[in-house]
Amino acid sequence: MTLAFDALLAVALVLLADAALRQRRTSEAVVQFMVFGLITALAWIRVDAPDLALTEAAIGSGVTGALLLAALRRIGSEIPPSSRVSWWIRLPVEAGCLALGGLLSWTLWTAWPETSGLAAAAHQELPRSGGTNPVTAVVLNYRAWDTLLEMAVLWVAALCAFALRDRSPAALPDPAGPVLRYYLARMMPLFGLTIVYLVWVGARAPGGAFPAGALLGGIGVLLLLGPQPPRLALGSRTTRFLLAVGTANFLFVALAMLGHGELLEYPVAQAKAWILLIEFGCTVSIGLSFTVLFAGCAGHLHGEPEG
Amino acid sequence: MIPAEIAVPLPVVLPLLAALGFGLARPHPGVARAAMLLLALSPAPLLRLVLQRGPVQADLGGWGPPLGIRLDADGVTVLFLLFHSVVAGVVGWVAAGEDEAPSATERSRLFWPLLAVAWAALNALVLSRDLFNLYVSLELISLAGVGLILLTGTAAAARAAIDYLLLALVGGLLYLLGVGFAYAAADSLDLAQVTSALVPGPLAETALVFLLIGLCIKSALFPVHTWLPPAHANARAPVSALLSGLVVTGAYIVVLRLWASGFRALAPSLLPDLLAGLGALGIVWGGWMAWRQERLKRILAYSTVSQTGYLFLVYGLGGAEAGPAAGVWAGTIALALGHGLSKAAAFLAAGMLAARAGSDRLDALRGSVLTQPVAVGLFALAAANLMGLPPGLGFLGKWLLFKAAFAQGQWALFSALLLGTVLAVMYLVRPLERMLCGSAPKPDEAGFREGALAALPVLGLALLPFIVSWWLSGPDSLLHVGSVLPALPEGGVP
Amino acid sequence: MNSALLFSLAGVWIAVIGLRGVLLEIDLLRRILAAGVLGTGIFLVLVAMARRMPEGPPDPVPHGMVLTGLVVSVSAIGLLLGLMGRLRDLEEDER
Amino acid sequence: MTPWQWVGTILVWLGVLFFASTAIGLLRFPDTLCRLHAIAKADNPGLGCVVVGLALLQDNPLDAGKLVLVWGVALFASATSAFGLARRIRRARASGGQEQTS
Repeated sequence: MTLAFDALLAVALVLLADAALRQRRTSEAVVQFMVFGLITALAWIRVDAPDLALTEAAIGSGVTGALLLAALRRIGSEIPPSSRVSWWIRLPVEAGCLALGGLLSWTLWTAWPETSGLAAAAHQELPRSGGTNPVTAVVLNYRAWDTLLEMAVLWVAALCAFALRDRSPAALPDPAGPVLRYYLARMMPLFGLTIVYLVWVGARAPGGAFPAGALLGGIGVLLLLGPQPPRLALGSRTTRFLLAVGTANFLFVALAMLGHGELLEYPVAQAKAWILLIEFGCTVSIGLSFTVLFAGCAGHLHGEPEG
Repeated sequence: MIPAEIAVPLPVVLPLLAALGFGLARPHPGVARAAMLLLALSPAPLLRLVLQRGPVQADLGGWGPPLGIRLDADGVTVLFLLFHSVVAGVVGWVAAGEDEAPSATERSRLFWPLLAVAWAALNALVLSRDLFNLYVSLELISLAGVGLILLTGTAAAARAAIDYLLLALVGGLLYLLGVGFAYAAADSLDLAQVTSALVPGPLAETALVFLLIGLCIKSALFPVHTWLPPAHANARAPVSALLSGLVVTGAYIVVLRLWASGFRALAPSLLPDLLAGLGALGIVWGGWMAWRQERLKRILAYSTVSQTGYLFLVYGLGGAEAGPAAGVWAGTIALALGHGLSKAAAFLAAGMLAARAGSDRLDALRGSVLTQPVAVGLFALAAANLMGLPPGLGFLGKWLLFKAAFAQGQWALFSALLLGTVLAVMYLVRPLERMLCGSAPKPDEAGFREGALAALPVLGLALLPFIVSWWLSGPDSLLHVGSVLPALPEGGVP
Repeated sequence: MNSALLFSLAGVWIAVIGLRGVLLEIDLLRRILAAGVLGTGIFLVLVAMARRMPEGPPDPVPHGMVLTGLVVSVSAIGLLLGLMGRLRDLEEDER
Repeated sequence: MTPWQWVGTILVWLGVLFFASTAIGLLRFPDTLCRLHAIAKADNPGLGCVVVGLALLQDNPLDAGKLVLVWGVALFASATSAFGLARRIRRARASGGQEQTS
């Protein structure tokens, strides 16, 4: 029964991906892509990856969708359906892709690895990692170096978005005026509580800095769309500081550990506290970076102040 | 002495700290210069450790493989860290001079953090021995590279940045698929553990093929090189110097490490010849296109495609410890280093020439030796090594490859090497001839003195390939410290 | 046949569809969408392979890899989309 | 199964029915305002039935409370976004412009 459901879901995913890329109108393609992302989150639940399902729904579908819609609005939705590539390029590419898919499927089918990876090792060291959620342990303890560099990637992306700014920023629509203002005012406490809760719960259950940061980014987008959009400018010291704080805080914690061991080697008793500190810093930067990327897509970043 | 757990990550941590600092406040040119010096010295403690103790490791987080990430510094790693220090340091030094100019724009605020991040990521790339961590480092390099290209602010630069970023994204994702297969087959991401655990079979082969496809896109191997020329030709000169000199080599180093650490035993028999064949095609195609360009920076950009091709010949030449293939690994590393140093110097010289002439079109540079003898001299020096004149690193590398191809009777590769050398002479002599001949406006004394001072570090960059080649070929050079690559044969250097 | 294999096969074909789109589409926005589809497919392969033993807890290491990969690819996609708009502005200025 | 669980299961299925009718409405209704009406049917009674049904199936009253909170938050958000969409459409119609769905 569950296998039948999974099979249905798997087939639906492939069809949705194909449909998203085949839509004639670009705006419909974008919406289809977002639907595809949401349904993918369902597949990740089915393979026991709730952390990823949460992040995919928030970032893969939510943030990416917002970025796509913003870009679409800026360039206008009247893009004509792409003209066809001539057949002598098209045919080999199609055949090559088909062969590639066949080959990969055959490899997986015949050589499906029967080992369990590092699951046992990761769970065995869990008591020394400062939490009970193995994914958080991987991301912020065992392989924290990856995440530090990843935060740098996000920081660089936000900086690059500022390099795109040139003209006076375009005005964003104020779609819901007073109602949106009311909504934001009433919901803000709940949003704040949810963000803190998501970071907090990450140590033992699905959550952590990335879904929380995506939520913060969503709030940023709503504020941008609202009646009094905040000024995002590289000239602002606050903006520069908040963009960098996630990476900087992470790096300082990493360096602080050198006192007693290797870089990033938290003492077992304090591991949870250090990880939380890192995550709160990251959440702020992730949220602001997503907001900046959205503003960059919408053409809404400010320049340096005069003088 | 600084302990290993500090010395090993220091070349990454220090540039990253500097980047964050630069991101918060735009550095004064003097501060930027001091910072460049400091960052260039960041591998020094590690160099001392490695020379005294041999290879050193740092297990980040204290976990160690397979659960944690290990940084590992052997002789080749330190050699590349020093290489990054020299090139990025000089690039930063020259750029600090440009920042003093009144034309420095708002975008120059972004140059410093991006330069330092790219530097940190390149150092992270050569230190890391973890397949997935390599992916993150590669993506960080790509994004910083895109940002640096964007600083030009023109439509051509934006178009080039889009092509570069899209291909880098796709290349990175394909590499990631390879990582997934390798992990599934070996239950580890640590390079040494993966190569010892993998058994030849469909999983290992698929993993290797996808890792290679991703890396080849990022290092601009022949059919997937199309992103490189516009990207490198449309950036500011210091940025082009950094991208062509270091970034392309960065992705290539990962290929070399994968191959040398044991992946070559898993490769399907066709693969080495395929890589070498594409390399040979790249040499010829890049050289031919370089010859046909009318702009100096485009010539240099296509030259990078050609010179990257050389680095892939090694896979078709075997690379055994002794016998006919001896020395090809060392030769390839010599070529990579020599190309990076000289190409950076050539781009910086081209930047000086173009700034004065108002354009980098060959016609505009006619007779520029009279107005800018220093810049033309620097360009000529860099060109000499790129052509492979002795006793530079380019010569050393090509000589070793020639010898191996000859000894193995690999005539196709041999003729590609030959053709590439001829083409290099052709495409480099062409701009030189324009610069040296023709009349020009009267020379300008003040400009000359100014230019000479700024050019001093670039002169070091251009001369280094000729100095280092003696030292690199010695038996006690860094190349041999705990490296998986076979050593240079005795008397291998003419 | 188990669910993990099923989803990893789906992931392969989603990735292939994305790759085909990147190679064959001309419109930039569609190529970016296709790159997004390619990424999702590859992430699905990785996560499905983390569940290759039906018993016991899943392997958290690929989960961590995908978490990082997701953020990296969203950063790149966000930058690409911003660049696309900027390029159009610049091209209008040129005209 | 206890009677409460029966009620819960039936409510979840009822919610699914609302969602199905929403899907049909989205596909069949002629213009955006009508489609908005269809979406509201999924958010309000549809999600409500599912949430109340699931809440009845929970053992822990705290979890049940969280589920109901989800419904409240979703209602608030859907009301706000529906207003934004509708206002945009009305303005577009007032200026005689083409209706935009994006």
